[in-house]
Amino acid sequence: MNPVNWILALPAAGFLAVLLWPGRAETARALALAVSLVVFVLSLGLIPGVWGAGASWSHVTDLPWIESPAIRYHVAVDGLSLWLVLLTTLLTPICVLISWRYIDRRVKEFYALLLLLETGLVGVFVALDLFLFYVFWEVSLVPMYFLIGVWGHERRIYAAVKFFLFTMAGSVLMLGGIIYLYNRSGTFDYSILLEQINSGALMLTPLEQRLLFLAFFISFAIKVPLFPLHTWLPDAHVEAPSAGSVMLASVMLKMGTYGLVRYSLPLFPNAARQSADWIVTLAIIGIIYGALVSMVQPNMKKLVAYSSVSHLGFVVLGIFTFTQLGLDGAVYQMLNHGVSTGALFILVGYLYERRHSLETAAYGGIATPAPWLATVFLITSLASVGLPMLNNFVGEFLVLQGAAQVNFRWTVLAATGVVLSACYMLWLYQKAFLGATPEPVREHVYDLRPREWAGILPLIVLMVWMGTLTRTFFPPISAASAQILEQTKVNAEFLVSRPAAPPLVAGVMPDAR
Amino acid sequence: MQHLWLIPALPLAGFLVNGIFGRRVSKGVINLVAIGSVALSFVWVLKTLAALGPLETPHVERYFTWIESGILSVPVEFAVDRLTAVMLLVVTGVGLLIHIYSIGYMGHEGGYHRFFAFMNLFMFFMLTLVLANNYLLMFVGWEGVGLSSYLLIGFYFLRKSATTAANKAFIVNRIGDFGFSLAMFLMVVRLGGLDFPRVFSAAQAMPRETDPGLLTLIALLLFVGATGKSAQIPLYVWLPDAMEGPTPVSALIHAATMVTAGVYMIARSAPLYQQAPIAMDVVAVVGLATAFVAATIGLTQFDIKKVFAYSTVSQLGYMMLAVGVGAYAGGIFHLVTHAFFKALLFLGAGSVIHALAGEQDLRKMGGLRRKIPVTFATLVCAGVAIAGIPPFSGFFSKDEILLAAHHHAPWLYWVGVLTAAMTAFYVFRAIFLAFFGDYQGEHHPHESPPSMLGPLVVLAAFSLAGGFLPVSRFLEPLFPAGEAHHDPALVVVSVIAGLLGLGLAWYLYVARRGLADRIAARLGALYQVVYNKYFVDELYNAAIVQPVVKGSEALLWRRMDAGVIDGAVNGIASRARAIGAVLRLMQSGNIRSYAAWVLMGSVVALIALGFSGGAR
Amino acid sequence: MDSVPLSWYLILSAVLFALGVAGFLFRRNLITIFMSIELMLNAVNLSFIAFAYKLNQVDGQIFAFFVMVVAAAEAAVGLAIILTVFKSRPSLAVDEVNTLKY
Amino acid sequence: MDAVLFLVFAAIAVACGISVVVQRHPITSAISLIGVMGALAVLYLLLGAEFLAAVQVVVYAGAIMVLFIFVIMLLNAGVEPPGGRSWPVRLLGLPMLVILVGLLSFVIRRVFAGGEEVRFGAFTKGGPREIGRLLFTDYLLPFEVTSVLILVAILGAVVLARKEID
Repeated sequence: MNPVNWILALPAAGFLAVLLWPGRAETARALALAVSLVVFVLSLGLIPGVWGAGASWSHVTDLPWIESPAIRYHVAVDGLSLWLVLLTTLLTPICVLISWRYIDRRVKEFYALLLLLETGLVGVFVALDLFLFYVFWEVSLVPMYFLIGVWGHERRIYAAVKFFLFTMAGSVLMLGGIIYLYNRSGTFDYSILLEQINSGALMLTPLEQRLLFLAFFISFAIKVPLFPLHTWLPDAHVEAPSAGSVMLASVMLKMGTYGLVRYSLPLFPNAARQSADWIVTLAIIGIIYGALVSMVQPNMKKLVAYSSVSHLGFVVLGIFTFTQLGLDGAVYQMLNHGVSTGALFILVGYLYERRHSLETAAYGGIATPAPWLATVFLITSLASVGLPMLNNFVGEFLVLQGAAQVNFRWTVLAATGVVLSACYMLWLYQKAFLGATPEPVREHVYDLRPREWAGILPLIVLMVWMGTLTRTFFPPISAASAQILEQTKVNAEFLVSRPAAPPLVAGVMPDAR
Repeated sequence: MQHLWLIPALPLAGFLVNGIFGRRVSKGVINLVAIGSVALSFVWVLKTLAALGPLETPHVERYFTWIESGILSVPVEFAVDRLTAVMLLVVTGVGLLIHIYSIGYMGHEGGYHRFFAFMNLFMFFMLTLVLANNYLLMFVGWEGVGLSSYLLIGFYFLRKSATTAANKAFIVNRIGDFGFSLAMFLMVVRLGGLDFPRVFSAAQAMPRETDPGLLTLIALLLFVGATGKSAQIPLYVWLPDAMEGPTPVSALIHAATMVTAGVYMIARSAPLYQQAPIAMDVVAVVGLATAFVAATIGLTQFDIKKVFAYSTVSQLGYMMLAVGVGAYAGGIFHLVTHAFFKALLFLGAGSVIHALAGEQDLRKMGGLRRKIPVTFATLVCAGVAIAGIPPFSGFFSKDEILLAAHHHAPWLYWVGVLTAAMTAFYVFRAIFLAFFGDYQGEHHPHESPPSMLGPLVVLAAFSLAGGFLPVSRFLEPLFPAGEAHHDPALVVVSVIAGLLGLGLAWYLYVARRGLADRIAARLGALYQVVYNKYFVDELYNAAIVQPVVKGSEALLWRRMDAGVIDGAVNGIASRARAIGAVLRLMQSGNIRSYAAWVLMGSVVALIALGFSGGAR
Repeated sequence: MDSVPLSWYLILSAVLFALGVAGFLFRRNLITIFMSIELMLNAVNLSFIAFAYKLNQVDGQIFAFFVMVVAAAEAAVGLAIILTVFKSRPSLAVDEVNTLKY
Repeated sequence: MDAVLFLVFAAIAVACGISVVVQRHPITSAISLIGVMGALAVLYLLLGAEFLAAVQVVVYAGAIMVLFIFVIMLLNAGVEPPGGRSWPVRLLGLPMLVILVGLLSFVIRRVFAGGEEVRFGAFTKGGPREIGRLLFTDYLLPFEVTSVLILVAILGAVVLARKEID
């Protein structure tokens, strides 16, 4: 049977099992770990299929779900979603591990929700029916709301509500867009929609396209989050428990960028191209702004959160260059950000477990009592600032290269973010890890324990792997993004009769588009 | 297949072994791994070069594709040509000597394994930089040496000054790398790739740019990278601070190898620069300005390592001047001799510091020549080499540069000669202050162990005789031919300048002690400005760092993020609340109120149904 | 007077339903409110059975049957909830039950 | 005869229904509700729903209402305390209720103006046999699902009502 279905069903079943299984917290942890590990192993099985399938879908299941309106359970994987699914299934067991001691109350519920979150997130990436996509989108929202609201820190209710309201505000618009599309086309199915657009069966007027694009875009942009819709993110991160932050930063934010690539570009190609200029502007502002604000954060989690704003700005920039390089880089950067920022949040969580503070000022000289912790943090920071041979470099390089193909000024501006990222990460590292060790730190901070190693080591390995042997990952991504680019072009040709989109930038390279 | 990959891979393996297991094994094992890996790497370089013969064409080895996407394909590809061969020998050779030296120097320090692991990591990245056959792979080494430099400057991480200096080095280098990466982006888009042969042939296919154009832009952006790495104006500020690291680090990274990477890169990109004469002029002028300014600062410093650090900046400026005026071979030649004598200067200084248990202030030394004679002798060798006294190594390389500069524009030559005089002066000033006169310190000085003296002696030999190495002739075929020009008069002038500097140092610091202080007092404000390094650090801090940090904090975070954006969101929310006052009242949490609303809703629905004819 | 118009049954159903609604609205005692709900369910059942008669099909009755089953389940859970609410608050007044978490 | 029966029991049902709503004490309300259910059982019978009439008496009036009374006794629920009503109820409650009844009656009168007559004995399919057959053929799945529902309800009730262990 199609492994995708198992990957969706098992965590959901695990959710029920963990919730209902009698017994103590230990059982819940073990069960959650077992389920998530099995899911991860299963998800590895997706790789050969996707590699073999090239740009087409693999592991397809297409069943009718609701007859009227025609909603189908249509799931499949391609190069775009493959690695995101794997990232999700990899991070879930890691989140189980890092919460082992961190979560000490309502343990069962915590792990159950974590598994439910996994289902929701994987579902978002594999759904090919717009309605199903929306369902999973919302399903993933609920567990995260509870993870923040129940297991968070002092201002958790505020943060959870802010998170929920921001995201909901966006997704309502998207739902409206989805329903409007259904009314126009009679289907929720993504591939049928594409066919209709290609064949001309579905002709959206420019105004319609623009409004629909906007509806989808705002929803995705909030999730990304794109400047200036990002203010929910620092609050949510600061208040969320460690595992919540990891899932939020590593996977949930990718829902937004994934949505942009999967839906906004191919479904509304003209509107997307027309809007590229101001979206890129926002992305670049986000890159610089996020980095600058990161620089002055006294709170470690806030710092990492703002750095996420900066990093995801690169992803959005890459997407809206409409170049193979940019799109490849953007997709790769999604994964990179998931790995390195996830690792950063894990490490900050480790620190919090020791010292019960997120303020940088509460730390100092950690390298003396905990050299390995310091080493791992340094590697992660370096990955995050885009050092070559570590993962982020590849993504950022490709994105900037893609931008350079379109408009060199974009590259110049965005590349300053790379410089600034070194500032804030190294300053943080200096303040927290180097220097003399104050007494409280010496007392509380111990080096990594085996369980903690198990949580962080896979990510460290991935950072190096993704930075050096990129060919392990790239072929499916390139195939998928080439397909999507092609899609936007096909539409552009088809819609020639409409007033053509003005050239985005003067001096575009001939081979750029 | 020569398995070039082994050259960097061996130190990498050393790094991994020492980094992971170093804490648990004895110093002997650490030494074996660290020095053994570098020695093997050196041997492998020798073996490879022997096997490859005269290297008339580059030897290229391709391993795997690193990045491939769209129009871009970057392989991991190593190449050896004559330039690389020279660099390989310098890096592994000097590197090996400094590793051996470190056994003695670092013997009493904590974090022994960490030190050697980082040193090996540096070797790995430096060799990658040198071997790379495309700009991106070079960039890997480029950033990687920056990382190792960061790690090693911050080696004494308990000291805030050390970690701050490390951060400064990394961030300033990042600014340079910013330029480098922009250059790469332009290359991919306009020149079709990053492989050296491809870029160069594309560049040569374009017309020579007498007005600023694409190639000039690329060349200048690359030069921004070089100013960061090779400590040129305006990004030289990190190098003097980098002396916070252990002295062998200063010798290896901040004198002999890493900082010369910028010179190597420009020499490597010679075909590109050759097409962009304006960029070359910029390189030459910036290089000369750096040489001059750093030399003036070097005149006044009292920290022995700071003196040599500014000397390094100054000498790097010389090399830049060389490549800027087209004397690439000369620049590389100076790079090689500089690697010998500057490494020797630093190692000698390290030996002095070691002898005095950590004292670095020249004013607290003096009269050491009898107490640590070997160190003294070797430092004098280094001094005569850097001062350009014939027939020692510095004379040959510096002369080549100055002659080329004169051929380009005479004023470059005259400033260069003045700088050479200053160089001789401040180096010997340091030597005289440390070794002559009476001892001013409290510690009992002792000569360093043989593991330290051995490398000193070897380097001293090379400093003295290195000028006879045929580096320039070996490299000549690689570079666009410059006309041979030899003017004995100019040579004599520069030698006299060097001797004058030396003599002045003797006069002021040995013959008439105390005169120097009076002169300094007479010069007053000017002396203070120079002594404080022209207040450049303070200027950068006030003009760039503080505004950015303060602005980010006050304006962006507090005002923009918390004020405007959240304010706007809250504003929308409160307006919605005002509009929806009635709706809000509905949400009272009172079940019966809800029921009443439901009731009203159903009535309305019924009526609507009636009107719409649903109920007929 | 052998037969009754069907509409009478339906109107009776509507009246009973309205009474249930009134009880729900105007009473403050949780249990009484609950009983009002039962009253409404009964009223609806009457409608179902009346329609079953009209359409001459048993399906309506089946539906009423299911409503009863659900009502039974609802009564069990609902009363249990009332018990727990009472445990945490000394009163059954519905107006005071306005936060889920107490 | 049918009409008489209907009117009598309808009157009982309405009277008891009013009593449910207006009685101050919950126990009286509960007993009134039993009255409503009994009267409805008779009306079901008139409509030919023999089986349901029996179920109504046994399950509803018997089991469920006993549960109610049990809980009332258990909680010792007394006369409800006087308290303010919420403003929507005060404002909307009565008028809307009147409109609702009026509307419903109006609609019913309109739709069933033709007047289908209900005659006792005209509907013969309401016996246990027919209902049973349908339940176990066409409605098997919902039927089974309800059993699960009841099981869950039992579990829920037990979980909610048990004493806190921890």
